Amino acid sequence: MNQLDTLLLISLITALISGLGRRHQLIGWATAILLTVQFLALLSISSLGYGGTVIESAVNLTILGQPLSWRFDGLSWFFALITIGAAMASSFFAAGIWAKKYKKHGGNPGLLQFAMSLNVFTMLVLLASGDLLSLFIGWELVSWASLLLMVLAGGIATQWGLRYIVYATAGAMSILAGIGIIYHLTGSFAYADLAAAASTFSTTHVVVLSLLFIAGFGVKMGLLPFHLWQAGAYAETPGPGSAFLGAISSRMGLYAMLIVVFQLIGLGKMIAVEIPFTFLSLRDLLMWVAAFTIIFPTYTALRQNDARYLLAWHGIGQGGYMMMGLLLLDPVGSAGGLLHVFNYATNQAALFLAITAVVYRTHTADLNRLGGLVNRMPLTFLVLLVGIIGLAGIPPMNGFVSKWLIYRSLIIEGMPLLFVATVIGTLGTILSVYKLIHNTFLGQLRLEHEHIREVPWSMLAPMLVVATIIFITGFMPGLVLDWVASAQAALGFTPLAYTLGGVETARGSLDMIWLCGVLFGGFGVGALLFYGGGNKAKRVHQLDNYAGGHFLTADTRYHYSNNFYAGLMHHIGGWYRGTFKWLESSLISIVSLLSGLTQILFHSYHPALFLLITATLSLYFFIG
Amino acid sequence: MRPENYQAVNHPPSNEYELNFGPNHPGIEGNYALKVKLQGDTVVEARADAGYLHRGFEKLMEDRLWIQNISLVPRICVPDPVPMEVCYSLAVEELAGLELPERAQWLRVLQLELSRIAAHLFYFGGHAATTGMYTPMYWGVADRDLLLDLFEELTGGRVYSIYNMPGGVRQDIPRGFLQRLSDTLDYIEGRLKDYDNLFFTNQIFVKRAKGIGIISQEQALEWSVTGPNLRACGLEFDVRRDDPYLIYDQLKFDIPTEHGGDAWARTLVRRLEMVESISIIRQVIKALPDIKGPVRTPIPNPLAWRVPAGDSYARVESSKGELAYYVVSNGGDKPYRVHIRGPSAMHAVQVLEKLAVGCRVEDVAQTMFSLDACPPEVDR
Amino acid sequence: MSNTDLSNIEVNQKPVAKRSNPFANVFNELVSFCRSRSMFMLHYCTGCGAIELPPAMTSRFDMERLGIQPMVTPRQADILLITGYVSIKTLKRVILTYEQMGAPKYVIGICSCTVNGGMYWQSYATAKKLDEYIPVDLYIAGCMPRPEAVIEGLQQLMAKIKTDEANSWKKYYEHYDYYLGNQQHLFGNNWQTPTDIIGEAKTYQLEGPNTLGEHTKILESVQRPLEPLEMKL
Amino acid sequence: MQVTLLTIMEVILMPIVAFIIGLFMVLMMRKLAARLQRRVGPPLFQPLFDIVKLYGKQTQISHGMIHDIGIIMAVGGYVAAEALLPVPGMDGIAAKGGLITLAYLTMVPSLGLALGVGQCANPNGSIGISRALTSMLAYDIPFIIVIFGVAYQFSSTNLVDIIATQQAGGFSTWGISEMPVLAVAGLFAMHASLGKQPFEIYIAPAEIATGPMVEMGGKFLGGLFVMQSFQLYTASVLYVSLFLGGGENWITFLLKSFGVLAIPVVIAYLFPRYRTDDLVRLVWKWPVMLALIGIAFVMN
Repeated sequence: MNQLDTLLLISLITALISGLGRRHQLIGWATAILLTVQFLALLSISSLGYGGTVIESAVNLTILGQPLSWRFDGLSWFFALITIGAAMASSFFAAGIWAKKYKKHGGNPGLLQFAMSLNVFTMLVLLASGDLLSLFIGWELVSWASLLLMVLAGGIATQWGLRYIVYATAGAMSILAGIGIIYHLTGSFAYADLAAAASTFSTTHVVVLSLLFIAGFGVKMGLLPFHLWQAGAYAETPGPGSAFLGAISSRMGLYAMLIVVFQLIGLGKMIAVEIPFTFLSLRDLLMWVAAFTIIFPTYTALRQNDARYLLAWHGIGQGGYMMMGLLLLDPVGSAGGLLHVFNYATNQAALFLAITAVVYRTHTADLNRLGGLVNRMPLTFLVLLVGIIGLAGIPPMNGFVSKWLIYRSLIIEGMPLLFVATVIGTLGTILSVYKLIHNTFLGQLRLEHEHIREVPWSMLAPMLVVATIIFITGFMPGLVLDWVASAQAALGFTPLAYTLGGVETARGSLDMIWLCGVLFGGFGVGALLFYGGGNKAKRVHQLDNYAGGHFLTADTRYHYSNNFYAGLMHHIGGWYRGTFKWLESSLISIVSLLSGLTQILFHSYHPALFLLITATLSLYFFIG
Repeated sequence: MRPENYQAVNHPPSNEYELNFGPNHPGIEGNYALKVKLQGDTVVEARADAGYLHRGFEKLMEDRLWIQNISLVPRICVPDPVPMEVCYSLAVEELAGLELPERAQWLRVLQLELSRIAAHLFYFGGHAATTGMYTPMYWGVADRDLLLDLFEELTGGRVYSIYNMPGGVRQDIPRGFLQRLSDTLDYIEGRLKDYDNLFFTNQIFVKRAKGIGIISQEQALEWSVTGPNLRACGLEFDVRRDDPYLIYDQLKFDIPTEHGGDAWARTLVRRLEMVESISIIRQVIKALPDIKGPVRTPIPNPLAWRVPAGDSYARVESSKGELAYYVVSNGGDKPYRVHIRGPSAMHAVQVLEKLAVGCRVEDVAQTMFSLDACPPEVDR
Repeated sequence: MSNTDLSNIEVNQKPVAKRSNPFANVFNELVSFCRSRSMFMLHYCTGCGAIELPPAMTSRFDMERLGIQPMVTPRQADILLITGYVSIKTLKRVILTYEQMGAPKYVIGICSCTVNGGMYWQSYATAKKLDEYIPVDLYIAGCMPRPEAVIEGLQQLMAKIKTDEANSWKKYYEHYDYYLGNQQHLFGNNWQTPTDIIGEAKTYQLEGPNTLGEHTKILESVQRPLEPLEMKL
Repeated sequence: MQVTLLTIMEVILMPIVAFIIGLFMVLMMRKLAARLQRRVGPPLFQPLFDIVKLYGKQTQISHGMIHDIGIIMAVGGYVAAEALLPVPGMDGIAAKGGLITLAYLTMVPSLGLALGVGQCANPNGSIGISRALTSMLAYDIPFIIVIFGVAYQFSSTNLVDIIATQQAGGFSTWGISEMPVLAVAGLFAMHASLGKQPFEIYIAPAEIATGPMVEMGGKFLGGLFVMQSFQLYTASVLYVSLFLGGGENWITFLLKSFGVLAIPVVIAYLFPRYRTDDLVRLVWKWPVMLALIGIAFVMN
């Protein structure tokens, strides 16, 4: 019973307690506190985040001659930190007054807490997996646990959840097929055996395995073209749940992909694989997939008129940055990719929580029915502002640092088109987050929102904490780069040489401490000019406004969000039509192809795999 | 009295919002307003809002002597005041049976065409400014000022000349005026090439103006479009030729037409009309020294001048379109009723409202300016 | 209806506290100088005199060499040029626009119509004396005044601003009751602009003994004050 | 410690220098416009008069906290950006930020302005901002390709290195002679970023009554005037640093920066503005194409 076992045990206990006591009033706080205990347990093995050695779990199971093992390394610790952190923020947010209202509207807050703690547990199991079999078990657990969270709201959420599970099952089949092939080739599920055998794989094997795993894990990640389930599924989850899902859930796909594809099969080989009739290697292809994962969902987000959907689409897009950074394979780029996992999780948690707070007060997330809330909910506005600056990757928030690392690496590697693609994504993000903040918090305040107040402190506190983290890790990215470096080491990358303020290299450094200092100095100068020079400004009513000399009247709407970027849409609007429908239909055929392939594998090669299937199914049964 | 409601009301969820063009807006010509409802950046509904310049001209004219009204009428259309005087004078002359001396007729033509050039120079400066191009405006207005100098020399007034009166014009031309006029015309003709390069053939302007605010010929006739706007739809109609007044039937001039019916065609028609007007004035300059005689038929004591009962209708081609006066007299010393048929009322209200729908925000101002409506004349 | 003539009511000249700090005076003088050398005029053609503004602005007379340039919205502008007759409908907008401008603001009445109604003295639709409704700093008479006259007038205004004499905007705050009374007489008692003049007068300590009176009482009785949306926690 | 103190002094001094030069750039712009339009133009200190006058307004009208903060961000963002732009004799913190950071830092003022305008609840302002962001999306793409090309060519994102490399070999190693195609694309992008005709869509007085500035008066507008002079300075000095070898000394530095700025300004007053979608099409077509060709030359 070592510290890792303690952590997993506490996590299990959290899930059990919140599951059993889900009708109790105080279960929300209990879950939140238990999650804090988990967080402390995680901190007790924080040596992993600073270059410590791998911690093996004392639990070792053997199923039919196949050993199952669990362990934690720097990478797992890094992801676990984000997972538990996101869960804590969401859980504290959901525990207080929010729960009462949720209950009044027919929801079951205890169930939400249970689903969340269950998700945390399953994710920890996945993160701790020590071989392919335990990875797969963890994977399936995570898939079904997140389904539970997604369908909580019922109604349209159930439809999205079902759509998700169709995708997830297809992905699982693809993973299963991959594992089957590996077992066929190596005769073992252990990572070490696979890593050793990987160098002997033929090119065909590498290609087939990589594609199978990337497709399988990519489904969870929302990698193009497997992203169509994600936005709706995340957006329709009850508020704090979507914050949690948005922050971390799809990163499990990235984690698994890192373990299997990057670490074990090795990306080095993928560079060598040329795709026939093109100039691209397999890695280039994946990078372009990442680039399109950045661009398409980001510009889909631009079109959304529902704040939650807008954010959820961004979640998909930002996944592309992580993938892109990691595929760059150099210390700078991979650090950027990993750092972005952390940064993005903080941003997305802050944004979803802020939007949930807005929905809590206004009962709508429809941007056409919001506006002018800044005077009523200033702190929520602040959180959202910090979040969007981070998400858009503008200094001084943390999102800028990770994106900077990715840009820098793309320049070093000399990839102009991908560089442009990432920048196009960033610009699209700026456009759509401005639309988000403009249409919720700025502009005309509507009558029905005249008398609303700021959300209570039980909701504000977690939001403000997350916002502070966004700022501090932007100010001193070195704090997180510590952990990123050990995660890089665990993955086998050369760790990034970093400083507290960022990166220092001979030809292009970043020092966020100086930068923030100068930026805030600049703001100080601006404030001095503004408040020091000239008379004090007098606030005026929002109808005291220029309208071509007309008297504005309250009967008319002057605030708009539909087709906000009309000028741009004249140009790119046509591209939205039908693209994704075509994609989805082609996906269905891929799925059926995969399932056929899996069946053949089962029958012809390895009856032993049936055992695995049985094990998984029994797990489904147990949880479901 | 107060239509404005400052207390918040519940808005139904809607994709539309409102934007006010004017009255205090650089995208509107003068003191006039257009209220548009937008979806994204496309206009779905436009309402013209006139009346900011209403002074009650037709009523005021009933209260003044026949001769006093001469000083009132030019104020109806500020950028192009001369046709107002001429047209009113023509109507009164017909009513009173006054014979117009030939020299006065030539002088009136001279003045009308000068005014047309000045109005067009002013117009396309404004049109250029709506598309963000200020240099033609600066140049155009400065060149127009040279014409105003000539007006001043001829009449004593820069803008409102009050030079015409029933029976003729107030005085003959000063010495050396024709030479200076001819020099100025040469200068302006030389400048037209610069304007072509800078503005009329500027590729970005052509791109922006083409296809904006298209009026078909049928629509134009149905909506009472007249003047250059009608000729831009391809219909060759000009009061100067089709219902000649003064000595226009003795002059040679073309009637430029275009077929697009869009903002670009309307601009081009005016550009070509400037050349025609210059050539008309040249003909006048040539003919004028040979035409002798008085410039005015004397009228009886103007303060007690009673015009015989009856009614008359006179129309002229102003730079904006067909302008007409319907004057009724009951034999008194003041008009019994005056009705003014101004071209802008049609262009700025019904045509603009219809053309603006479906337009982009970017093109609303351009549509308005390309119609060259004159708000003071709309409101009167 | 208090139709008293305001032309001989002087602006309540508080003894200008010549501050003991010489730098403060230098600073005040600098600001006055800059005000006089940089005047943004509102791009609002209210009447026929507007036709002589483009010549004054453009290449021939070029107002920009005096630091005068046109601006689009009342918020940005310093001078409001009332270029001719104001119909009742326009007058409402003029008042709205005037109130939305940031002080110090200057009104120039161009053309005879702003002085006494001019040609339209008997028209049913126009307001005759502009300074009954808003304070006017300078009139440029004529129908219409030539660009040279406009520029000459603007230069006179510049001289007045430089010596801190162009203070009519203070009159509006200090005698708000009078102006409001005239406005109410014309537009009816439920007349209200969105701008909170009384509040502004209080904020900037421009309140005079005549700011409040019977007419502002009427205003307060018919309107709900348009309070700015304060940030609430 | 000595170094830090020196850097701090430079960081304080650089924005002041930038502001003064920027004021003269505004003056030059207005003078050039006046000459083209055949008139005299404003006097020497007109930009300063305008700013002092606006700050000296008695009543200031604000639509709320964010309206104020927007202006602070707009000015502050540029003040910070100037510390990253090396001038002769002063490097500031250019080495600690670099080219990419500078490119993103210049978005802070736009975002700040956007926030401030948003709070005004004026549809003209909202349309203006949506157009401004759209045009930012348009011109930043060629701009970012240019930045990539320069950073790749000099294998550094550090502006100090880039300038030093260019100055080392004289004119033949200047960016403009090594990457002429990119330099043209860069000029195009710089012109668009200034928001002058034909890229003036977000100001557009005749359409949306000066867009973002619609509710700005007094010191709010004054702040924007300050921002404008910084903006002109930043755009031209960045171009000079990337392609014209920066400034060897103050004289050449000033000559180059004013000269570069004169090009777009002169072009601007001869053209009307595009419509939003035409602008996007134009910028995504020609400058991007040029920039990509330039990149192809650089990468070989």
